[in-house]
Amino acid sequence: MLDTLVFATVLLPFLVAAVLLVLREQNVRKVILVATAGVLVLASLAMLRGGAFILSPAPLYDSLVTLGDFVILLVVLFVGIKRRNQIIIWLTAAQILGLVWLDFFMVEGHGTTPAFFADDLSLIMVCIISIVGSLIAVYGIGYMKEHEEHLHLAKSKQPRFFFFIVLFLGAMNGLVLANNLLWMYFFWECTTLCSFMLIGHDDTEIARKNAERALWMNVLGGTAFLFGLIILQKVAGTLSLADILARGPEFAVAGGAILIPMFLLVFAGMTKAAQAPFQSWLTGAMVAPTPVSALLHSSTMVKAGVYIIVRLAPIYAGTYLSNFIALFGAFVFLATAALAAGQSNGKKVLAYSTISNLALIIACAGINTPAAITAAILLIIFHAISKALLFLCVGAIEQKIGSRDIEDMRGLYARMPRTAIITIIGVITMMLPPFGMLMAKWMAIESAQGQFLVMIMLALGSGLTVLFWCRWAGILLATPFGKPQPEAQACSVRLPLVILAAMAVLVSLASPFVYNGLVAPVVAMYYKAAAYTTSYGNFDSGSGVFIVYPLFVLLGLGLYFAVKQSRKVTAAQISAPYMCGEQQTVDGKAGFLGPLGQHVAAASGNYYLEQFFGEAMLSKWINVVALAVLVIMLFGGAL
Amino acid sequence: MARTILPFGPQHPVLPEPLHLKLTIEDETVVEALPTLGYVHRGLEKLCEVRDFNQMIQIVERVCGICSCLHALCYCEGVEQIMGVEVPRRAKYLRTIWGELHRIHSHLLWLGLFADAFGFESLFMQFWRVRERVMDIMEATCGNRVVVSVNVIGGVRRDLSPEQCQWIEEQLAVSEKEIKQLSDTILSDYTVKKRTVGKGVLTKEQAYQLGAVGPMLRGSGWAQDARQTGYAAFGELGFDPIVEYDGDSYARCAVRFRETLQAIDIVRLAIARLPAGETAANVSGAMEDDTPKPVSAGERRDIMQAYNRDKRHRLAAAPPPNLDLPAGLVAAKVKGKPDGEAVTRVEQPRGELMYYLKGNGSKNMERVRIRTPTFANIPPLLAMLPGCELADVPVIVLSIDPCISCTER
Amino acid sequence: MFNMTKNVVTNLLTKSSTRLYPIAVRGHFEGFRGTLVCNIDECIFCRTCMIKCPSQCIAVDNKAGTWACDAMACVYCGVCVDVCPTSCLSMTKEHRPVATEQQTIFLQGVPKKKKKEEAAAE
Amino acid sequence: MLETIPLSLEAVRDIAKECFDEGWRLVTMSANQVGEDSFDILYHYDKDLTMKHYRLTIPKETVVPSISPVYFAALLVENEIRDQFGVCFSDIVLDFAGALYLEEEVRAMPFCKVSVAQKQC
Amino acid sequence: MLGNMINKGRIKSPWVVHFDCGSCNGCDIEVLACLTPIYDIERFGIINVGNPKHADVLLVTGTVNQRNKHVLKNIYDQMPGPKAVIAIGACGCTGGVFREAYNVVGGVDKVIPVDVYVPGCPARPEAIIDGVVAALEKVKTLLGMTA
Amino acid sequence: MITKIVIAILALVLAPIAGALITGVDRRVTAWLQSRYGPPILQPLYDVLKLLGKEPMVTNTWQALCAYVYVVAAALSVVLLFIGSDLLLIFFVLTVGAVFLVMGALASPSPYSQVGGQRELLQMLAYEPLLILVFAAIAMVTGSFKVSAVFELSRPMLYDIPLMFIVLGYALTIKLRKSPFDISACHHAHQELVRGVYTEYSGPYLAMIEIAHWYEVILVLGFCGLFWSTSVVGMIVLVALTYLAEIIVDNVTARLTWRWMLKSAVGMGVVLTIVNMLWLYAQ
Ligand code: SF4
Ligand code: SF4
Ligand code: SF4
Ligand code: SF4
Ligand code: SF4
Ligand code: SF4
Ligand code: SF4
Ligand code: SF4
Repeated sequence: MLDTLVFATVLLPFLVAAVLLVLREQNVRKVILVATAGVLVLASLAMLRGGAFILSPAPLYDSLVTLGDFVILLVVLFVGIKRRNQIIIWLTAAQILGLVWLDFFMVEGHGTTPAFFADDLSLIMVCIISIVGSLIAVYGIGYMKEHEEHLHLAKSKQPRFFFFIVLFLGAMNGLVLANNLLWMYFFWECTTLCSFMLIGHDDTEIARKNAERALWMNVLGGTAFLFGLIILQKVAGTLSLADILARGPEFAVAGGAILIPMFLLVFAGMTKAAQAPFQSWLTGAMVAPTPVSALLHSSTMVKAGVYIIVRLAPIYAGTYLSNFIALFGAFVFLATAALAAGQSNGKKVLAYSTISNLALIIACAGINTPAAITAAILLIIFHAISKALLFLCVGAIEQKIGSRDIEDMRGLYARMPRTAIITIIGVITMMLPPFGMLMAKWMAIESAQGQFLVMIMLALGSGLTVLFWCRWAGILLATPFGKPQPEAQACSVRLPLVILAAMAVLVSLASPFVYNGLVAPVVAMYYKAAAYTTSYGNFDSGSGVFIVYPLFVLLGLGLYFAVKQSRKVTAAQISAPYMCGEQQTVDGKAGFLGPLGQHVAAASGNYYLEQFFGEAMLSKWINVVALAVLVIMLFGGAL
Repeated sequence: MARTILPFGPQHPVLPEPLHLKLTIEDETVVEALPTLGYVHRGLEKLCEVRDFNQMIQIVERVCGICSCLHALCYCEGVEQIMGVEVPRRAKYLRTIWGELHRIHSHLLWLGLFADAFGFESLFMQFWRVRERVMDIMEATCGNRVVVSVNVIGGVRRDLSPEQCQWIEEQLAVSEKEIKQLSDTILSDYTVKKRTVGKGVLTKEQAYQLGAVGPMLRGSGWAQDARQTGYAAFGELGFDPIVEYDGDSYARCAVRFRETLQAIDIVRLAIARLPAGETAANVSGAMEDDTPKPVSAGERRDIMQAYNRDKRHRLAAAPPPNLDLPAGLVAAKVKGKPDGEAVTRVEQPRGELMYYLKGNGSKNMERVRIRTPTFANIPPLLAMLPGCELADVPVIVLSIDPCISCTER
Repeated sequence: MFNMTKNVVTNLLTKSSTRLYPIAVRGHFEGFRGTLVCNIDECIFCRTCMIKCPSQCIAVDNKAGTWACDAMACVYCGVCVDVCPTSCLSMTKEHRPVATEQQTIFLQGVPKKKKKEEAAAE
Repeated sequence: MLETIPLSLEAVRDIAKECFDEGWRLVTMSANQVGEDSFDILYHYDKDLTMKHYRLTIPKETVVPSISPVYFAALLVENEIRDQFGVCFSDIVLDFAGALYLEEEVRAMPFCKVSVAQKQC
Repeated sequence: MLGNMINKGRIKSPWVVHFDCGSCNGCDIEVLACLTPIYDIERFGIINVGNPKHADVLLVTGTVNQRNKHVLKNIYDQMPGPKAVIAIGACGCTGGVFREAYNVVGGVDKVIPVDVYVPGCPARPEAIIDGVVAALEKVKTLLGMTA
Repeated sequence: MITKIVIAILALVLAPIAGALITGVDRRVTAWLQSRYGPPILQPLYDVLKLLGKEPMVTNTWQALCAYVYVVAAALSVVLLFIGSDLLLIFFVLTVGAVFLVMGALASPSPYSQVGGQRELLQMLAYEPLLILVFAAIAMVTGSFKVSAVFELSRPMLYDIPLMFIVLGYALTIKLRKSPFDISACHHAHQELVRGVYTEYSGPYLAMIEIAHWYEVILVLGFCGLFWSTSVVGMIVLVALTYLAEIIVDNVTARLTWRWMLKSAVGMGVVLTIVNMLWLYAQ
């Protein structure tokens, strides 16, 4: 049974991907995709029910993985040579050498380390990847059809596209389930390659450039990962994750040496999670079709980065490294929230907010108390859902209105009522109580209590978060009174949207159960204590309390009442906006009678505060500071 | 960058007067300001064809209520010039006194509105509270608070009794003290300076070339004031314009603030030297003999010091003092009809006012042409607005002390 | 900063300067041009006021012996008072009361013509 | 009596430039109808509180060169004259085309005793 | 009960918006003077809200001209009922001295219904206070409340 | 549990009344500071009653919805404060209201309310971090974010974190839209933004917003009161003095711009916090 489940979540996608690559038939592809999605969802849920496990597949697979490693590295090297990218070439070369050294000279007894191991954290990740990822893949069906129509492609590139998408899901599942870090390395490199291919999918000048940037940054992370493994093997004598975690306290006492591989692995995680100064690959990835960005941002790729950091948190708990990670996370949280505030490009806002939230997760890992780790895990869950939702919404909006600029979405409700409302639900679940994201943020801030610098940055950052989300949600509603046009949308686009929106709300509603059933056990396992007790669905930590159900009920009632009141508004009560006495409505557009008796349509724009949050200027400083923190983090231990 | 397009006016709480600006802003920085005028245009210059030249005094006074007296003064001086009427010296002094009282009330009013433009409500209230005292003087001496209607062709319609003169001096002494108490806030408060210093800068060249007048011009470093031409009694009283050099809203505010105090001194000086005699040209009226002699600096100082009394009066619901009205007013008797052209200028609170008058020998003027100070100050305003912050728009607009009703007539 | 504090605190501690109109009526200064009144008995219907009024709001009919003033258009300048040969026009100190509709002061006097007519009749 | 200097149509701009260069400020312009069908336009200049006045006499429907490119401040008064007398000015920097003050209801050039065709020049 | 309280509120809280409809400023500054310490119409619960959407009473000063007549109408239309209009000064009442000027339409009542006329040129602050009080009396009778 | 529910209901009912009276007193004192007589103390109540009786008028349906959500959230946050809940939670619930207020403003196609909305967001950006920092500092002292923990202290917090009280005062000024921070909307009429965020809310919807504002007044004053939690008298005196200081500041400053507000709020907040924390550590 367990075999089957792991097979279904990890290997099956690889196989399906291969089929999709050769398949040219539209409808069959649809069926296969939906079926795979179904299988993935069911398998992941079944696995979740099954609980923790350890599994060693046949030794043959070990060799296959080693082979796969080299194949990927060679492909990357080839790309590097073709693109004449020195960084990629040298880093890949270093990796090949390192891998040879590690595989053939250091690790003895291949196959003795179990390949897979899962605890609740891994299982949560599998669920996120399988469910959210599958929904995105399904959304891709409808999206890509329209996308290719827009581009007028002669020959459909969808087989290649879905090949990488599905492969990606498999690789991610493998990554989070891996116990043998060599296996994890393989999956890690898989995601690097997939993301490179997907970012470059549209094959435009800019897509190629951004894909290349993503590649070198991730290869850098990969290199750090690999050398982390080498040192880890040297220091700990094992590459089994479960082992290392079990011996965590012992390492912590031993101090010193273990922190270097930990730093390297965390660093790898940071590159993958696109933390400053590597944020540019993720924002660059926006050139790819929307499902790709959604996938990268919500359930895969970047989550791999934070997964490894959270995963390893118990090992470096209580060390200076941990403190620096917290500081770094908090800084990037603040910095990228500021960058998001300066953007009017909807996808970029989403991108920066992703980085910002990931940084928050990293900060939580760095704070490294049970409460903080709880926050981190909850953030991973809720962020995946809401962010996937938002990306898919922006994708759908972009296809309809031809722009991803927030300013162009003004009054979207009139044109796409359903999508607009769903987008607003997405935004609200990102920033307001009683939804999960905010609850997790609450936990994060409360757990940061002792560290004031972190606290200050978290406080400033969350202010900025509200700024950029709120204005986005607000302008979607800026419509004149009247019935909006009903909205037509492909079923494969609409369903994922509706399902994700429902999930965003329902999972939040179920947060006490999620916490008790999934999060508390992990935390208890590694930290010997759970952070919160829940009674009547209230989270209580002794130093704070978050009431879930009363809030849901009261705010829900309030909303219901408000909706009822607003329904009472009739057309007779509608008046033109205040225009200093010169209001004039022409073609349903509010405006005023301006100079020379001309009608002027009133226009408004959000403030993007170029002066404070200008991307070019700010990024430079952020990168410098982030780099400095990283360097201090690395050498701090040596001192 | 996202643009916002705003209609600013005609009905807008910071603009007591209707003016429309179409403002285009980017992140609150104004990139374009296009005006619409005409909300107060009445076409009153044309009324000279249906009202005789005496009735026109009442009409031009209502070009603008704030400095109604100076409009009438400028008009009357023009007609007197055309008709060759010599105005008695006492009338000239009285015209000066009322004119300067108008300046005081207008500047206090402006200082209050200016404070309001940057959201300093209590300062607005205080300036207006002080101003009420001047309004009382107006009511007691002219019979109306705002549109005083004292000027007639050939002189003035009202006179001041000695008791009134003394009372005015007392009132002004209190006002002066109260105004000085506010100088600390309007001229050196941190938040006020933050909102005014460097806002709406008009360089010395710009001010000159764009035709700025009044405090706008003097705030940019030009010592030019139509009172230097010596109309009314200024020829005898002497006059030094007040100048500031920075050309920003703060400088204009400082000019007006200091002019308020200066105007108080001028009123005192004029009262102190008020010659006896007729208040209006009269065919029979013989001119008194005392020949004009300019004021010496020492005399001016003495007069000023004499009134720095330390008394704090509060206005209360007590009845107004019962002041003796002057007895035996002689109505102006001026014969003839204006025929010819004249250009006259006076300095209004807002700057230089110019009348071009043309009579054709009938009882109606052929043409009454009014060039008001705000009319001259609007082009500089249009030059100052682009590049400023949205929050500074009211400050800059107010800093020219706009008077749309006089601009458009 | 906070230079205004002294002023506002003084205000707080002293009596407010508000006149509690209409509860306490302060009254107007002597010579205030408040309401135009016409003593119609003295009026000789010479029409001087009508001619000189800058607002052209007086209508005098010397045949019918009426004197009317559009109270809402009168600007209270007092010119008519100055020019009236019989001083039958005057201004009271109180401002004219507000109204909920347009108002015209209409006074019916005895047309002075009668004298002439009487004389003619004799 | 008012001393005025006669001015010809061609010289309007040149004199304006000359005055500008010599440091004269434009006070304003005054228009007035003279006789049946011609207008006086007075240009009032000022320097240190002394004034000089140029008088331009033109028949109706003459297009006068605008001096607003020289004196920006002239734009308002030129537009005003256009409103009230229907005298057209060429090249005003900001042209309100006869609508500075007036709405359609009173587009008949209120200050003209003669009728001038409201031409769009 | 609530109805009575609301009616009480209506009497006690007349928020005004002031529109300068081509006045010579004489009346404007007297309206403004009403807000200031000596007259302080906030005693009556009056605030100058500056926004017709929040106002109950429209104070109009000045003559209506061709350009601002539609502005006046627009502002009036944007006031939610119940509302009252007070015309201030000779100009607001009839057009005052400018009645015959070519660009003048006349008094405020040429465009919108006027509830109270406040004569004067300019109307004194006391007269303006009288005007507001008169408007409230009118509202009171309309609401069937006895003073 | 039962007592909590009773307290909650009492808070729900009494808070707006108290808020209205405080606002009334505020207006009266403001008038005195300006040498005016001032409106009756019950004026805010009259205003709201009147507004409730006005004809509803909106630019679109969303505004109505947002106004009601705002008032619900504001009420809820007060209730949470009075039942001794978590400070951060209260703050987040307060944010719900603020966000909906802004969304309502942004939902109207009116440039004034749009600009007001943007500025309100900037105000939130300025005061939110300050409040979080204050709460964090409180948690430093009490060891918990729970309001109830504050009442277990043996001496007023003001001794330990006096500078944070100033930070709170700063945040309060911004939140209550008092000068110099009446930037997004101001209580007095004469602003370049007309009424900013409130421009398009009118009649009953404006009444809702006023009521929400009363709740907020109680809430922020409640926060102030926490600093002298050991005695009721001390609490009242502290709150009264703070509010008086607030009104005086309102009357002795000009309105500043949001740029200045952002810089000064963040700069001053961070510096004062750090100083106070260092001091606390040093103890
Ligand atoms: S300048 Fe202004 S205040 Fe003075 S008379 Fe002209 S319109 Fe009135
Ligand atoms: S300055 Fe002009 S706009 Fe302002 S109050 Fe005076 S007259 Fe009105
Ligand atoms: S009063 Fe004199 S000017 Fe007037 S109509 Fe009689 S005679 Fe003519
Ligand atoms: S009756 Fe009326 S319209 Fe006629 S002249 Fe008198 S005031 Fe004017
Ligand atoms: S007071 Fe003036 S406006 Fe009134 S009737 Fe007499 S002359 Fe006419
Ligand atoms: S001027 Fe005097 S006497 Fe002659 S009509 Fe008028 S009121 Fe009568
Ligand atoms: S319409 Fe053209 S030609 Fe005529 S005045 Fe204007 S700019 Fe000159
Ligand atoms: S009534 Fe008099 S003061 Fe009022 S606006 Fe008209 S002319 Fe001016």
